[in-house]
Amino acid sequence: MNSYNEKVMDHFKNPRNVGSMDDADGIGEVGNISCGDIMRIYIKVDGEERIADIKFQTFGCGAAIATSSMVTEMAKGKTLDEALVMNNKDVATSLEGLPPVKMHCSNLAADALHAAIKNYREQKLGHKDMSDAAEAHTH
Amino acid sequence: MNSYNEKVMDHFKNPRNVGSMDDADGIGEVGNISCGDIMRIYIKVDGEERIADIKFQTFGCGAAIATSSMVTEMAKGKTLDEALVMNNKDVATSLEGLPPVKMHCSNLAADALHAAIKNYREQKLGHKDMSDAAEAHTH
Amino acid sequence: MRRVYLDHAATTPVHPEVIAAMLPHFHNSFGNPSSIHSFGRESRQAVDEAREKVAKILGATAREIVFTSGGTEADNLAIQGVALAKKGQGRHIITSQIEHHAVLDACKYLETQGFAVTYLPVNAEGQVQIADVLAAIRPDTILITIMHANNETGALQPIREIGRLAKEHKITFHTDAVQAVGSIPVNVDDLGVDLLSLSAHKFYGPKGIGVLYIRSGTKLKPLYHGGGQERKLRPGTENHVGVIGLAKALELATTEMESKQAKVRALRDKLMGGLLAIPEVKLNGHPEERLPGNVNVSIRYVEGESLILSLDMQGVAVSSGSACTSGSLDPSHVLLAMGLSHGEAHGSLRLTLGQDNTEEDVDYVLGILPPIVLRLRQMSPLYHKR
Amino acid sequence: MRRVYLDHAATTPVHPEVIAAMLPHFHNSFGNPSSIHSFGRESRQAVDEAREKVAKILGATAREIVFTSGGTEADNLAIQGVALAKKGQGRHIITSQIEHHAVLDACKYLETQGFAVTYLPVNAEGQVQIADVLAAIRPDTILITIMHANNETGALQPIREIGRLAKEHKITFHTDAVQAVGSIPVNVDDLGVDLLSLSAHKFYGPKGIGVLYIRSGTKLKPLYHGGGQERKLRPGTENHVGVIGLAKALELATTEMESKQAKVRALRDKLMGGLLAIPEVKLNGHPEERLPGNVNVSIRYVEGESLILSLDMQGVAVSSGSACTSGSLDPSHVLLAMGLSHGEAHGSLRLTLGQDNTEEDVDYVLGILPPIVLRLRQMSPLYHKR
Ligand SMILES: Cc1ncc(COP(=O)(O)O)c(C=O)c1O
Ligand SMILES: Cc1ncc(COP(=O)(O)O)c(C=O)c1O
Repeated sequence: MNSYNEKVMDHFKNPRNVGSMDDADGIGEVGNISCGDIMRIYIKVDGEERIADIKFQTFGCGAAIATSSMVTEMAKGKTLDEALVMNNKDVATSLEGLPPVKMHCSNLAADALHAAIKNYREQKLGHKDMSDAAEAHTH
Repeated sequence: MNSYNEKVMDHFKNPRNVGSMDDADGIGEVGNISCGDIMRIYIKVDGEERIADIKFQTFGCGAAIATSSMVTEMAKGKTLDEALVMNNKDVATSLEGLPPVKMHCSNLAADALHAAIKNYREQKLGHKDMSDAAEAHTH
Repeated sequence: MRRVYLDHAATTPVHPEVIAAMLPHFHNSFGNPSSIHSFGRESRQAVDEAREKVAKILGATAREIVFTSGGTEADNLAIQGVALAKKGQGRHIITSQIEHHAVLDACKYLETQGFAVTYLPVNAEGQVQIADVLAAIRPDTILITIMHANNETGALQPIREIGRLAKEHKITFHTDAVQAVGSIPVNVDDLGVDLLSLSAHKFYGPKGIGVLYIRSGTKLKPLYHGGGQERKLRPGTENHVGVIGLAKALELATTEMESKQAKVRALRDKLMGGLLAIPEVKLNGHPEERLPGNVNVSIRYVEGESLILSLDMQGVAVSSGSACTSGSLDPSHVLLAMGLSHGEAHGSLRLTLGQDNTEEDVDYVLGILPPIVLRLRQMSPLYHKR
Repeated sequence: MRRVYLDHAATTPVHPEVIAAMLPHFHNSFGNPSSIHSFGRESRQAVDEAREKVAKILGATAREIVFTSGGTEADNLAIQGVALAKKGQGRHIITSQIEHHAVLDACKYLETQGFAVTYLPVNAEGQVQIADVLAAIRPDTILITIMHANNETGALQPIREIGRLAKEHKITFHTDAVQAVGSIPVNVDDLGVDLLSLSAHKFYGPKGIGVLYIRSGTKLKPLYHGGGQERKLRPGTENHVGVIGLAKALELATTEMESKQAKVRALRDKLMGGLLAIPEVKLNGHPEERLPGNVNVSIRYVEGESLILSLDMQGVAVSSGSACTSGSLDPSHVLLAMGLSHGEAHGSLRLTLGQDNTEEDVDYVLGILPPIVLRLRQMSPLYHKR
């Protein structure tokens, strides 16, 4: 592993928006235990389809925690469509880069956000209930 | 190469009986230039077939010079038959040992002595004249 | 900030007396040991003395000691060297699933060269079973290579028993003793090994120097070729400073070893006890048959790299078998071979104590770790799901 | 007694500034560069900086620098590594008769593995002829390996021209620059080499550390396997102290190289002149196209080891191409390849100057050598026969 830059370490030390939400409008989870990274993101969506509040829980390495934290900061206040445009690479860029080996395996936070948005939309359409959605793993 | 012991170095620094003899009774030469060692031994034999005087000339490494010096000391005063019993190993032993790699390639001084004795005896028998004998290389 | 180094299995600081022993040879007695002038002879003598010293400590003769550039090279020279020398007699090798990558990857390479390799499993405590070794032996087995002590769990392997078996079956036996040497007594005859690897930087010596012990009569071919040094088995201008440092370090480590290691073990037991008192923490490896300085635990619901980073922020250096610390996707092959789940393996923490650690070090770690674990657990979705 | 070291081609003392650069890393910044905690990161950073420094000096990029345990390993990794990687494309290698044993013996080993090797002759000055290289190229030639400067005669080889030829024919080109680096400017693009070996102890760095430069895109397989360090080409815990020392030594050697080497050359020319003034002494190697510090002469009627010992008794350290200094029966393969007779080769003397030598050193040697030569000649049967 190469070492993390200061910005990454700042997000690792003081992660923004850690926690869960009892009344989330959408929950997304990606990763799996065999890879060593699991990220769960909770969103609260307002009437204009903006992300009014966002929280995360992550099991994983420094990069996993920092990207989770970063993505919550980036997403807050964005419309869902804006949030869907953001990808994992954008998150890494906002963190001023990640060590090369981390670019693939622990840089999944945008995916978790997208999963949360998908979960929200599916619920709105009434396709699924929340407890199922939370189990929907990608990766 | 391992290093030489003190006794060898003493004979290298202060070789005994260096030189040639204009009136030698026997001359022996062994070694050849491609191996890097050439030893020539001159002997003067008295009426009792004893080695009354002995000199050597050597082109070669420290071991070649030290063994040449040693063999002249050991031979001086011995009868020819006594001298013929001495071998290269005895010379090395009298020097309290030689580095292993030197045991074979530069430990030929007893051979040179034997060649000188042979040359002396051949002359006495009138088989050969001296100038030929000096060219008789072994090894 | 207090700095506490608990990663002695990764490497150790060079002992001040070792530095002092090496220093004069950098600039004053610097000759090439192969040179015949006095500068060279001084270096040759220093190398010879070091070789004698190492041989004596291991119960070997000087001719059986070959200096290498470290443990990785010693392992490869042993394994590839025997394979090259004996491929006419057979092409089967026995090793274990928990070897260091230097051994595993050398074996994997040989598989691409037409050799067959049996990777023995281990039990839940991380130990090779002698019955498995016996069962794996084939008529064409030319080499058994099993490590003396595991680098992650410290688990000691039944080397003596394997040595006896190998001898019975006339199979060359190598042990990677890189972690053992300097921590526990190692004698080549007692162990019955033909080949043994060690590396100075694991016992307060310099990096870049190691030894392959080669029992006289063992067939082995060199991996590279050149000036004929080290009986042609490992050519190249001798790193005489490294050799001197290795010998000094080995001498220091094995002098009063028992009392030194008893101190380390006592600290380790205190640390282990404290860690196991944290809820949902379990010990990895055998509780007793392990290196005196080694603790390895799995801390549920948290991931190893995050633990390392959090401890590092407070000055404590440890390591983990988490995949995230190695750049691969799979966590430690050693922990998986012991039957740990991926989660347990990702959440493993290795703390390895050394001779300079103190009771205060242990107290400090036991003080800061629980809140770190709690914080990371609270961040973890797994903890909330449980 | 005055001690004069004139064997810098064999090895050099470690420069005090190099020792100073290394010292803190033995005990304070001692971490394993692969560890992710702060102790490890400090070492990693030091290794990275050293790698950048070395790359810059050679005109390479950091990724192209692989640290090895010295010149012998670098040569073997280059030669065997290319052979392993390219054996599907061809099995012919071109080298010269005057290479160091690390190259020659690696090539001889490959001959036992089904490779064909052409050993190019040299002219009377000890230089490979470019026409011979061209003539030796075959459709199945996969590697040319020709040294930059010879270790016995200092003779410089036409590396640039060979580089151009190799490129034209798309053949991988390695040069053993162990003697050149630190004495003359070495730039990998300027030379047109794909692979280049160097060794720190030849330029006031520590023993046991070297570099193989590997141009990006060059196909090469590792010789041993393990933890993945050095991009898997040379695994094993990094000898970070050695790496730091190598980089510092290279930096020092190449700073104001021209003026430093002009001083060495001036001393060398004085020494050479004085030696050639002794009757029946002849120069070996090219009079100008040689390393600045190298003198190699043959002194008729005397044998090299005796000369070395006699000089050593008076404090002067030199070397010889005599067989008696190597334990083999044949004198230097380099001198024989240049057409010297056995007698001339046995009577050769190599004096290699370094940056610390002074005019007084040269005067001292020129003062004591003639009587030594006379004494040995008077002892020599050849002198009397002449
Ligand atoms: C068990 C074991 N074998 C081999 C090695 C490799 O040794 P080195 O780092 O000296 O190459 C190590 C340490 O890295 C080890 O712990
Ligand atoms: C030309 C040349 N190549 C290779 C080497 C081998 O280098 P090392 O001694 O670092 O293994 C040397 C010196 O011994 C040398 O002079």
